[in-house]
Amino acid sequence: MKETILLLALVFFMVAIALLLYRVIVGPSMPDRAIALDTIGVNLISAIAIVSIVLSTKAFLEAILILGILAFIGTIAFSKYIERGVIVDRNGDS
Amino acid sequence: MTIEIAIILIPFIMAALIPLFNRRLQKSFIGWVVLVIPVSLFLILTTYIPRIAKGETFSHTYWWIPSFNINFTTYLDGLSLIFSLLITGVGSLVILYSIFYLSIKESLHHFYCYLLLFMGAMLGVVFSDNLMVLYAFWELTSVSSFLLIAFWHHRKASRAGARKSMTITVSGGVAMLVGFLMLYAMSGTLSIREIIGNVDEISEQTLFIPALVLVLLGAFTKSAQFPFHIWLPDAMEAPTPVSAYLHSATMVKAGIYLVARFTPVFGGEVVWFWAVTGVGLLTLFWGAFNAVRQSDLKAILAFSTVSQLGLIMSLLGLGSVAVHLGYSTSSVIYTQATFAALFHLINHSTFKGALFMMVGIVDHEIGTRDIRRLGGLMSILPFTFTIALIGCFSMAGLPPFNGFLSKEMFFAATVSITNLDIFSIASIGILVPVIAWIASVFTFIYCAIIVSKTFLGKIKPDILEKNPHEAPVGMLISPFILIGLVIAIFFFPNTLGAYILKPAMSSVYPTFPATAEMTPHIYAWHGFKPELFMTIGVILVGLLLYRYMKHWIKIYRLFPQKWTLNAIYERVITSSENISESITNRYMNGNLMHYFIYIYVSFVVIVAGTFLTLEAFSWTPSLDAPVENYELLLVFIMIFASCALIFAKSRITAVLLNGVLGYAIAFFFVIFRAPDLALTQLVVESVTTALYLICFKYLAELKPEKTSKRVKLSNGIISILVGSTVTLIGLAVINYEKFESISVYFEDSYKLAGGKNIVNTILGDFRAFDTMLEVVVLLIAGLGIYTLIKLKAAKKGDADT
Amino acid sequence: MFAQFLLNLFLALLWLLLVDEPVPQLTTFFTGFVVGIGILYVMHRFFGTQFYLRRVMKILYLMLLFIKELLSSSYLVIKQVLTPNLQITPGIFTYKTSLQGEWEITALALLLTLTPGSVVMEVSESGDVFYIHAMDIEESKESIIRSMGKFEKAILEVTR
Amino acid sequence: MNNLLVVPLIIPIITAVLLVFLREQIMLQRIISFITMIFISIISFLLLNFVQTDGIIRLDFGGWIPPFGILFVADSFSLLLVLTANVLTTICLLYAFSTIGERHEKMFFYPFVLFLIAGVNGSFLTGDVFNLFVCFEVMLLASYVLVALGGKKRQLRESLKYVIINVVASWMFLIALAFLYGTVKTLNMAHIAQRVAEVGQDPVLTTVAILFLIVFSLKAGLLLFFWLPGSYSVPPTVVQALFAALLTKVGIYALIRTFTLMFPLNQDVTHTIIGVMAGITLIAGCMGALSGRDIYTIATYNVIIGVGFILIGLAVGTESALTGAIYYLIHDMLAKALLFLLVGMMFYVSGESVVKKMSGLIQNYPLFGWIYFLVMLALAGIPPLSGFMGKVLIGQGAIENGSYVLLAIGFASSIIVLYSLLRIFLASFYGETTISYEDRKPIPRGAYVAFVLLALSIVCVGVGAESLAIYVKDAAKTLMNPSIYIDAILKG
Amino acid sequence: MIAMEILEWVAVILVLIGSIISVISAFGLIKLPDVYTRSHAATKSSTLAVMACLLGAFIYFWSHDGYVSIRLILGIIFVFITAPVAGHLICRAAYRSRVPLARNSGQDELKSILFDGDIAATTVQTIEKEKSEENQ
Amino acid sequence: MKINDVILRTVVKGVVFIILTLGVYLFFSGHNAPGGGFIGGLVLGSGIVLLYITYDLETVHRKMPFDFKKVAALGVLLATGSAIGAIFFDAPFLSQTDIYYTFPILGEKHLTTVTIFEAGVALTVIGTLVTIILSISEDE
Amino acid sequence: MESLMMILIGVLVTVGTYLVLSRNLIRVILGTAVLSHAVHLLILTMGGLKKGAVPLLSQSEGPFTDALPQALILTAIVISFATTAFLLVLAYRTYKTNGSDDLQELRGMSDE
Ligand code: NA
Ligand code: NA
Repeated sequence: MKETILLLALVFFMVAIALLLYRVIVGPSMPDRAIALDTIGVNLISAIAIVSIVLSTKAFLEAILILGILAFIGTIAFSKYIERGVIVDRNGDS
Repeated sequence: MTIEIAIILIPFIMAALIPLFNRRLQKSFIGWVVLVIPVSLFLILTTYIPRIAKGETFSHTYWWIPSFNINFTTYLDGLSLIFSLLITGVGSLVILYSIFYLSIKESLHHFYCYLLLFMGAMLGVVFSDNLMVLYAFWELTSVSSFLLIAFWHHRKASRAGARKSMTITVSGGVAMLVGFLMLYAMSGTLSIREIIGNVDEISEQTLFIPALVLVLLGAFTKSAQFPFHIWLPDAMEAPTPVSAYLHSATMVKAGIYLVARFTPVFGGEVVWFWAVTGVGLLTLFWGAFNAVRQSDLKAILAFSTVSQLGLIMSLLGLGSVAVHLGYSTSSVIYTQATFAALFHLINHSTFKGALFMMVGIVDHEIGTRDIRRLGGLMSILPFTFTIALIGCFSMAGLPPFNGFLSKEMFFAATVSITNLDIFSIASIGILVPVIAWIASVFTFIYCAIIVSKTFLGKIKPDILEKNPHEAPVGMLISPFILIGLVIAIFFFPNTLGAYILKPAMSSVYPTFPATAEMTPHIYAWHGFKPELFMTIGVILVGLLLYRYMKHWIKIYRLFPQKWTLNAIYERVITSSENISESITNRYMNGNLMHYFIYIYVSFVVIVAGTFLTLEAFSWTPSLDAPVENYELLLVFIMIFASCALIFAKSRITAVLLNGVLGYAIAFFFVIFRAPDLALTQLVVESVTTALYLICFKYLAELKPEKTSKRVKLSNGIISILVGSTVTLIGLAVINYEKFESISVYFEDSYKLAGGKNIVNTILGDFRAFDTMLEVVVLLIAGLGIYTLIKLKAAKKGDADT
Repeated sequence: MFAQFLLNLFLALLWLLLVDEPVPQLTTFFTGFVVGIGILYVMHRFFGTQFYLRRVMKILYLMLLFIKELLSSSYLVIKQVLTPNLQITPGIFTYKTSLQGEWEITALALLLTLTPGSVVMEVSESGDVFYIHAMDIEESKESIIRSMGKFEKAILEVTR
Repeated sequence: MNNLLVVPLIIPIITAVLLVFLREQIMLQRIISFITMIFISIISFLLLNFVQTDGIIRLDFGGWIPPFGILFVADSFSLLLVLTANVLTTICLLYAFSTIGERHEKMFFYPFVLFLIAGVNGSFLTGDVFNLFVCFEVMLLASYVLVALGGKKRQLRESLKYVIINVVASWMFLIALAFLYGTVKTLNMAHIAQRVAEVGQDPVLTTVAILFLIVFSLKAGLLLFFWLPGSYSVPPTVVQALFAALLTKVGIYALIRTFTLMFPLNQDVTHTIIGVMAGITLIAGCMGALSGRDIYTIATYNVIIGVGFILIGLAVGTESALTGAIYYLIHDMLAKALLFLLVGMMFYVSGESVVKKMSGLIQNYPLFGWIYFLVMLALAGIPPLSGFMGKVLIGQGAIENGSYVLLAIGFASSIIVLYSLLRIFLASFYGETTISYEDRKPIPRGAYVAFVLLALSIVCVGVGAESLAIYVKDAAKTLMNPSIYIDAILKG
Repeated sequence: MIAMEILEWVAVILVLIGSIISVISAFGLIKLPDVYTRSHAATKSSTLAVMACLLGAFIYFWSHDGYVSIRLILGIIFVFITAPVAGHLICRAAYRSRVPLARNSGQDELKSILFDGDIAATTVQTIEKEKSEENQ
Repeated sequence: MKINDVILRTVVKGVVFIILTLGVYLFFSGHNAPGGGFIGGLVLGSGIVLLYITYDLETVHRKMPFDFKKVAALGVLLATGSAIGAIFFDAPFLSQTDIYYTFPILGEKHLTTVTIFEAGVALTVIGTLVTIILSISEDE
Repeated sequence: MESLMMILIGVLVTVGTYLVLSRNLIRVILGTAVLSHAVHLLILTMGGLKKGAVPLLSQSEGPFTDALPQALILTAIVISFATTAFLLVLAYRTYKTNGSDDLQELRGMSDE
């Protein structure tokens, strides 16, 4: 029963990801896509957590943290790209 | 070190020394130094004559590549002796002649170096018993000939002639090499003598005829037989001494040598008979026929050489009948053709050598070789005229010169062959004497042309202006020695026969008893035989035709310029270059898409082709692990995302979709219990995406693909085929469970390597070497990117090569 | 403030040494820490500053505030998403804060962003003016500004 | 002693890394890299001789016994190639010293060359397929950098194609590896061979083998050579020479290993396909060489012809054919390196690459011209130069095996080789020169030293074929009898 | 025992709630009119969803294995801190790259400050960029 | 109006510590749990890259004045050096050894040469990652 | 599951190949990225899926899922990253010097 619910939750997350994928593809603006990708990352975090429960393993908990970090870095990078076209500035003046 | 090997090596050593001492040697002196070599070699070789006449042979082996049976085995017998005497004898005369012929301003060290190189190579050819060594020297003669033809390489014609001769003779050489290899495959030996010893076993094998044909190709190209003769006239761009030496007396006779040498092997074959005889006769005719229309003296001599080589070749063909018939008193008669061939070989070298030197003198003194601009030189160049007269008479087959003797024997041989009832000679054999006779008529005509157009008639005024005079004595010595031989041989032919020709005959017919009368007595007069009438006919018809040449010369115009062999050769070369170029440029067009199409199509055709042909496909889905719903959903998400990637119109969308794929794969790594992978994939995917974004600053936005629908469709089909190939093979492979994986071993990682993370233990210990190298890969990439960005093309004067 | 924490750590370490186990245990250290807390609470007035755990309590409170905001704003978003015919008027308005220093401003901005219906879009160069996007500017602007005061106070409690 | 086996890989890597720290000291970089190459050449020679006395040597990295760990395996075949590769790289370095220029030298040129040679040596020596992939990548990454080194317009363009195609090729390699692992569940070459022999190379395994054929063909330039002409004509000369000498040879090595050791059991299918591919490669290469109007095109298509010719040896597959293939490999490495060095020098002195626009070079550079002439003859297989022995043995094998079509194409190709190179010689070296001896652009001494050394090696390999024979024969024997290799790895 | 069972159920329910919130917020990203309003959905509800899930996982491992996962706690904190930053940055980027507000938007106090001075200089450029990047 | 990155920079200052700590943790935990030199290096590298993104080349370079090319090279030296070390003990190339050693305060620890090897890996990854990002960002 | 993965891999390969066959440089590079995704999955699938526990001895007694493919993929991922990074830089350098990212225009016939 618990496992069924967990699997159901996974299905929900997949549905959410699918919806977000739609947003990634359709846009219309770049920030829309960036938000959607960020949210996909965040949803994957949840999905990994659930899989960890289902598989009853602690092996993926680092992945959760790392994915959090990466989604964050990614979003920063994207927003900088959208805003300035550059990700790493040459100097502080820009 | 025996003398034979020394004979081969000395010219090479000298050739190597010349460039070294070039600066120390006075230019006027160099020729004389070089002259010492052939003269002394010739003298040494003459000491062999008596012993070889007694039937002795000399053989020595020096190891070269014994692992593959390739060794220097020198073999000196009657046949080699004839040729080696010619090589050194004519060589001496030619070098002597060159000393006076070539100006001191020429790069003489090159000239003599090449000449010595050639001499050594040629001696190597005739002394080698080992097929591979023979081949080596054979090609070296082509190379040195190339260098000599291109001696005046600033002239375009020299370069063209050199290229043609090299291409044709080397091609023939390659064919010959294949023939040799086939002989080796059949006989298991590379020694010519051993092959001759095992002929019976070899001749039954399927490769025998191919080997025969291939060896003949080598001989025909080298000896300028029809239709390969076209290189020889162009080779006349070489300095005249070279023409005299290589392209009439020696190198072109290497093919003759080869045919003679291999007569004991292949001689019994009908293919051999007809090929050698037929091609010889055709060449004989074609050369003589074409010589008549030439206006350059050297060209006339070139075609004449072609023709004479054909004559010798056809004689060898006729003589091979004796091998087929085997020894009997009645068959011995047919060996006389071979005898005549060897005899004419020597005769030809004498008179043709003299004639070339004569042309050299004319060219040297008058400044032209064009018979249309020459005439009446008899009074200015009386000695030269003598040379020309005697040489031409001999060539035309008139007494009292050696050419008469061999020409008569030739006619005799052609006539006697018609009596045979093998090889379908009975039906077409009559053609042999007919063609021989017609060719001789033309020979007579061009001989007449040489003499009369150059020396008789009135002197052209523009020649007189130059105030020409007779050549220096030095230049006359060599041709006069040769002319002397022309006459001497006529009077003492049997000395030559007994000491030189007879031992050579037993080389060609090793199975025939030496006592047999294979060395017929040569008579200048032997009664009213058909050959005499043929000769008389030649002279009468020849004179007549020469007299009325204006009337029939038009027949040459029947051969359109477009279809001459030369034109065809040029056209084949040019068109193969052009076709190659257009084909190559069509597919090697620099378009990466096309390259990928070729690659993928090959991939599909070869891999899927094999896979399906071998019926390797199998699929048992029941063995699969179960699929959860969310996994199915994820698969759909990935398929959707990847398809969307194709249609993405903006690069950011595309990169994001790629990121989605990467993240989804990381999630699959989670599902499939691969934590390290998941971690790495996540980080790498993000970093890669960041890299894309960073690089996008310098790249353009995606534009819609401008490819046509058709291209898109075909690309799509190719892609689907590639994808399905991978899938189908994969389905077959996942059920392939014949072996246990070696990774079971790694499950003891804690005990073995002290790590509990198996994957990491593999990376850090079991397969640490991979990891070490992959770190190197990373470093290279990092440094490489740095280099790529920092090292930009210099603006101008970039000296890097 | 920080000195108090260090002292606490020192006390815990002292405790560890005093107990003198063959192998030092983490639990012993914790015990020492708790003992230290007690001693410090008694003594904190001698330092002339607040008891440092009080600050910790404030931080906890701030975090709870964060979570509460998160829950309520999520509720609002979900409600709006699930409302069939959504009638909202988004917009951008400014807010000038009295907070200073990067940590304070950041904390406020984050809190604001978690507040129902608002996202901080820009901070002025001087750092004291926020440009806030509101999901439904007519309805929530006032409530947002009202809760801002509350947040500022909570943050100040922690930082000063 | 077994640890010596890793020297040809690890020493160049370590040196390369050290040179990164010595970026500004160019003289020091030259000396160190040169000494390194000499050193590993000597080591490879010693190893080659050890193999003759002790048989196949192996080095199990980390002491993990095969098939579980990665190992280096040295038999005569691999060591001959390692030795040749190292020697010619040493000589090419001499050329580089005087030609490559300070700009490149400061941009880690020597480290990249050392990385390249490390990858090449690793590829020759490894006994593990996945490690082969990794070694390939080391080599490829270094080659990616080297091919683009300089950043000229055309160079970058061609490098890009080269890199992309190789990325896809590496992808195919991984696909093949995946299927290989999916079937035989092991990565050790000897173990693979053993397992394949156990089940008799069934259709699935043959398919996998064919996949490897495609993969290595892409690397070797067998049929799938499209990447080659463009990319081989753009980098600095010395890099071209190294590419021509090394890169395709590694692919050829891999092909020979794969189809003599791992998948030798279904030759009807595999060797027929290889034969067809080799034939087409030769024809295409010949057409390319004939079509070429500039020296680079002609030279690069000659590389393709060489590839086709060597692989005839594999397709034929008899012992003499393989012996010939090995001889020819050694020859081709040396001669192609020299050819590209010469061609690059022609461009340097004349500023032209179109054959017809050059003339009379031999008058100003006689030695240069004659060395070109020599290498031309060697490439055409004229005895007694290096190309002869291989050509003869491959021909012999083809006759033994009845592969007459391949024989004909192969031998005809040597005529085209001669013809195409002769065209350069006649048009560019011969003829009138417009530049006086005084005005000529001097050829650096280092370049001459490299030319002469390579020319000497060509002559020595040809004339001294016998002294190589024991090694080559041993190599071919091992290739013909995979059990020697397998036993050396898995038993003991 | 029962306590553990209950805790596990709590965990599972938390996960389920998280997943439902996630779907709803994803739906919000589809439905809401402009990027700014969508960012509300992303930064708030999604964060809540993930926090619920992680908390669920934390509770599960705690009750099931007696394992207190610092990593999960760190993960929760991390998401919690970074989500609003991400929302802020993206909105700012969107606005500065001139992604328009929804049509029915009310006041816009930022516009005048941000774009008044350099409108002539930057607008054309940015609009072109927009066109090329977002013509989907 | 100039962009005010105060929020981002403040948060990143805190977050980078978490990332770097995690990176070090992953590096050390590799032998028994997911992690290792690669991932550790990647995470550490990502942390540094995050700094570059948040600040700018000059600022970060002032505060971390390393030549990352040399860091990468050093990493390779370390990895190959640890591999070559075995040769001097007459063991096959790349042989790893490990010991259990009791430290005064830290207690018994598992020390292996693999750690040196992995440190090399990690340094290379960091060095390369940053070199790549820097080189591209510095391009004109 | 394996069959499903094979189908997914097939689709990814198809998409990757199609992209590699594009004229646009970025699409081609993305194509190689998709291809490498596919092959990583393929290697994993070839080791068998869900056949055992996470290959950590500290977490389970076994049987473990096949660890070797995981190690191989890790190596492959890193190499593919290195290559992709280089390729990207090469691509933009080419674009900047040649002024085109269209491979058909980069054929290189006109300027020689
Ligand atoms: Na790759
Ligand atoms: Na990737």
